[in-house]
Amino acid sequence: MTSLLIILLLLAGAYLVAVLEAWIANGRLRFATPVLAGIAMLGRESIVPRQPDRIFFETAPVLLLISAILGAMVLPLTPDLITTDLATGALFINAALVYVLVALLMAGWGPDGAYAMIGGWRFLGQLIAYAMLIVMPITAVAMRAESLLTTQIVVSQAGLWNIVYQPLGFGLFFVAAMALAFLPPFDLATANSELASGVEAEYSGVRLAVFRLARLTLVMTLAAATVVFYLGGWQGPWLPPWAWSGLKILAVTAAMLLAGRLMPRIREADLMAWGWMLGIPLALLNIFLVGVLVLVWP
Amino acid sequence: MTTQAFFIGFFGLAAVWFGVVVFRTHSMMRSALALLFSQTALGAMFLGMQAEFLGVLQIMMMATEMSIMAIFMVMFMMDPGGLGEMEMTHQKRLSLVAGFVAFTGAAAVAVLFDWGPVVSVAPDAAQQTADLGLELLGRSMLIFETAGITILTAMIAATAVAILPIEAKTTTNEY
Amino acid sequence: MPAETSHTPHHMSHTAPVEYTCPMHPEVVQHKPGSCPKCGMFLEPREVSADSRPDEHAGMDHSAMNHDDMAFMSMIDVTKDLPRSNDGLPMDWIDVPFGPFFPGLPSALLLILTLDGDTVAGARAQTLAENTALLPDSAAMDAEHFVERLAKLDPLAPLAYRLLARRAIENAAGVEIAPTTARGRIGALERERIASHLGWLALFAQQTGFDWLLQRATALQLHSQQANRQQMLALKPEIDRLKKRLQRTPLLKSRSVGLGQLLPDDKLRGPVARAAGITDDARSTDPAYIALGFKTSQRNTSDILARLQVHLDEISHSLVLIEAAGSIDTLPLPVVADASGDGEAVVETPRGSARLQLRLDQGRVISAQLDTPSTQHLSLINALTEQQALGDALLAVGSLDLSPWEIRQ
Amino acid sequence: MSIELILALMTGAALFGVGIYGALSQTNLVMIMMGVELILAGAMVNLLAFWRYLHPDVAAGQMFVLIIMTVMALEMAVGFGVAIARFRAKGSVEMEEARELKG
Repeated sequence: MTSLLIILLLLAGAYLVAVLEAWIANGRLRFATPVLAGIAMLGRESIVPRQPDRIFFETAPVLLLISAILGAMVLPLTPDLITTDLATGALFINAALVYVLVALLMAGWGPDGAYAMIGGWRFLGQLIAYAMLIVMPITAVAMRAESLLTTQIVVSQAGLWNIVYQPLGFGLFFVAAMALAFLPPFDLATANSELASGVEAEYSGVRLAVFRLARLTLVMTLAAATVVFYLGGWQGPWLPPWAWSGLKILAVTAAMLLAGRLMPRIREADLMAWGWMLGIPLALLNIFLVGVLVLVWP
Repeated sequence: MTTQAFFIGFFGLAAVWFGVVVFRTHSMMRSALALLFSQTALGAMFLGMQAEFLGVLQIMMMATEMSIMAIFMVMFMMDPGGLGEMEMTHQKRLSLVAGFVAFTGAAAVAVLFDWGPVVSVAPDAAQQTADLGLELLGRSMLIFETAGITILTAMIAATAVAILPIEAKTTTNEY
Repeated sequence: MPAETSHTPHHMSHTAPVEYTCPMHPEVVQHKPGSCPKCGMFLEPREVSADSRPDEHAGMDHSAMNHDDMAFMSMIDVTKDLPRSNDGLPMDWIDVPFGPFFPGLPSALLLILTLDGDTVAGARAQTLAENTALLPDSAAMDAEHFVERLAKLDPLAPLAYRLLARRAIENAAGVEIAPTTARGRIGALERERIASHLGWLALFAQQTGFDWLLQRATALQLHSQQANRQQMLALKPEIDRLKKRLQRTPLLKSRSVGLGQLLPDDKLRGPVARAAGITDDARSTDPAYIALGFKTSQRNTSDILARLQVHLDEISHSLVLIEAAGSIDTLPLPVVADASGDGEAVVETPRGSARLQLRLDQGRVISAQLDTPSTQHLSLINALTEQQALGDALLAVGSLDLSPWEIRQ
Repeated sequence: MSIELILALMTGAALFGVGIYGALSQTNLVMIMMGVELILAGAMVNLLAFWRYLHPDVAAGQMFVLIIMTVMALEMAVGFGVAIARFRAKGSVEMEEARELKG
C-alpha cells in the first residue's frame, strides 16, 4: 500500500518537475503542457533504428525508470511514509542509482548509432568519477547518524541540519547528484548541441516518453535524497511533515534545474579532472572533518 | 523457510544462467552485462540469505565494475558487436571437462559432506552491519587495512603500467 | 612471399586466378568481389595457389602459428593497420556527420568529423547553402538588380552586402557621397553588426547549453534587428548588464580559455583576426569612421574567450558609433544611370571584411568578384578541430561565426 | 542439513564450474578475466552460505566476503592495466598470440 502511494507521489512529483522545468525554461507556468506533451509522445510512432541490439534498446528506458523508483523506496517522506526502512537504506540508494549508468550504457549501445554510443561512453566516465562523490558524502552523513537507516539519518538532524553541520559534503553531494541525473551543466551524455541528444537521440514515441519520465523521476529521487540527507527531511515547524518534505523537495529540484541554466556546460576534461583531483580529496576531507566533529561534539 | 529456499534457488539459477550466457553470446556488450546481471542476481541471493549489507554492496559494486568491463571488452575485441559470430575459444573440450569436473567435485562435497547443525536464525540486519563494522575496525583491522593498502597499490601500479611511456610517444611503433 | 600480395590486390598478376574470401569467415569463398553473406564485411581477394589451400597466416611473421582451426584470426593482423590514437592505442575511427541541420552549428553547414572516441582526428566541412545563381560572375544585369541580389546572398548580413554592392557601384561610377549619408550608412552597418554579434553569442550559448544567455541574446538580437536609433541606444544598459553577468558566470572561463586557438594567419578576418591580435578592420581606414572616433578592439590570445570578448567589445563600441552617427540609413537603391568604369569596395561585414570588385558598363554590372570572410575561415576548420575533444571542436567551429550562405567554394 | 545451504553451495559450485570453463576456453584476456570473476563469485556464495547457515554470529564470515569483493576489484585493476599495456604494444590481448610471442 505504502509503496503504491510512493509511486503515485513519484509520478505526481515527476509531473511537477516537468511543469517546473518548463516554467524555469520559458517563464510560463502551464500545468497542462507536460501531460499534453506526454500524450503527443505516446501517439507518435516509435521508430526502431536499423540494426539495434533489441534487448538493450528496449530494456534501457525501463531499467532507468526502475532504478529511479527503487532509489526512492528507501527515502522517508514522513516518519511512516516509507516503503521499506532498510537497515542499509543509505547504501541501498547508491546501489539502485548505479543502475542509471547501466541503463544509459544500454541506451548508448543498443540503437547502433554514433551519437548515442559516444553519449553512453561519456556517461560511463562521468559516473565512475561522480559515483564516489555520492557515496563518500553519504558515508559522512551516516557517520553522524551512526546508522544507515534513512529515518535515523533524518532524526539525527533534529538539532542541526546536515547542510550546516557538513556544508562541504552537501556541496559535493549536490553537484554529484546533478551529474548523476545528467542535468545541465553535466548533461554531456545528452548534450543537444554536441551529440544531438546523445543517448536519447535514437528514441522516439513511447520509448522516449518512458525515458523522459524516468529522467524526471530520477531528478525527483535525487532531490528527495538531498532533502533526507542534508535538509532535515520532514522536520520543520508549523507545517505537517509531509508538507515540509514536499516543499523542500520541490525547492531542491528547482535549484537543480535552475543551476544548469545559469552556466555553460562543463568540459568533459574538466569534469573528469575536478571529479578525481578535487572532488575525491574534498570528500575524504569531509569524512575526516565530520569524524572529528562527531568525536568532539557528540 | 521455504520462501528463503525459493529465493536462493531462483536467484542462484539466474546467476548461473547469466554466467553461462557470458560465454555463449557473441556480442561483447551482452557478455559484460550478462556477467553484471549474474553478479546482481548473486546480490539478490545474498539478500535472500539475510545478508543485507553484503547483498546491497554486491549489487552496487558490480554495476560499476562490469560497466568498466564492458568498455574494455568493446575496446579490445575484434568484433564487439558480435555480428560476425566469430569463434573466440580454444581447447574447448578440455575446458568443458575441467569445468564439469570442478562442478561435480564441489557439488559432491556440498551434498555428501555433513555440515553439521544448521542455525536457522540470523542476527537482524542492523545488528549485522554493526557487528561487521566492529569486526573490520577491531579484530580484523590488520587484514582490512592490508587489503585496502593492497588495492591502492594495485591501482597505482596498474595505472603506471597502463599509461603511455613518455619515450614511446617519440619513437614509432616498431611492430 | 605469397601473402605479401594478398593484401595488395592491385599488384597482383592478372594471370593468377583470384578468389574472394571473408576475413572473418574463411569458409566463405566467392569468385566475385562483394560482401560476406554472414556478416556483411567486404570480401578480400586472395590468390589461389596451385599446391594447396593457402593458409591465411602464411607470410606473416608468425607463420609458425598454423592452426587446424580455420576460424582463428589474428587480432594483431586486424589491429596493425588501424590508426593509432594519441594515447597509443590502435582504434577504429568513425566518420560522423554533423549537420546540415545540427543544433550546435549554423544550419546548412555540413561538418564531417572523423572521431577517435570522443576526440576529433580529422574534419571536412562544406556548405550546402551555396547559391551560385545569386551572383553571376559574367552575366550582365543592371545596377539596382545587382544590389538586390547581393543583399539576398547572405540572409545573415543583408545590409552589409547591400552596402558593399552600393559602394562598389558608386566607386565605379565615381559618385561622391555626402558625409551625412555616410554616417547614416555607418549607423545601419553597426546596427547589423550588433544583431549579428548577438547572434554569435546566441550560438555560443546554444552550443554550451547556456540557456540564460541563449534567451537574453536571442531576445536582444530580435529587438535590435529593426530598431531605430533611440531604441538601439535604449539597449545599452541591458547590454552592459549582460556583459557584467558574463564576467561572473562560473565555468565560462574553463569552457573558453585556451580552446580553439588559431595561429595568426592572413586567412583570418574580422573578429576572429582581431582576437588573434591582427589589426584587420576595413573600418579603421574609412575616413567617415575615423571622424566618429572609431577604434578597433583587440585581444591577443586567439582563443574562444578572446573572440567572446572581442564580440562583446564591438557590440558596445557599435552602440557608441550609432550614437555618434546620429541616424540609421535605410540604404535606398543607387541611381547610377549610364555610368561606366571599374569599381572596388571593402566593407567590414560582421564576420570580417568582404571585398567586391566589379565592372560597370552603361549602368549595368558586367562582371563581379566577391571575396567573403567565411570562405577564408572554412579552410581553417581542420587545423582548428584536430585532436580536440568533440565539444571543444564544435565550439571552436562555432566561434568562427561561419555563414554558410556567403561561402564560395 | 538444510535445503537452503545445499542450494547455495550448488550455486557456488555451478558458478565455479562455469568460471573454470570460461577461464580455460576463452582466448581473449578480458573474457578470461570474466571467467575468473565468476570463480570468485562462486567462492563468495560459498563463504556467505557458510556464514549464514553455520556461524551466523561470527562477523568474520561476512568480512571474508568483503575481502573477496576487494580481490575482484583488484583483479580488474591489474588485469586491465596489463591489458592496456599489451594492447598498446602489440595491438592484441588474444592469449593465443601471447603464447606465441612469449619466447
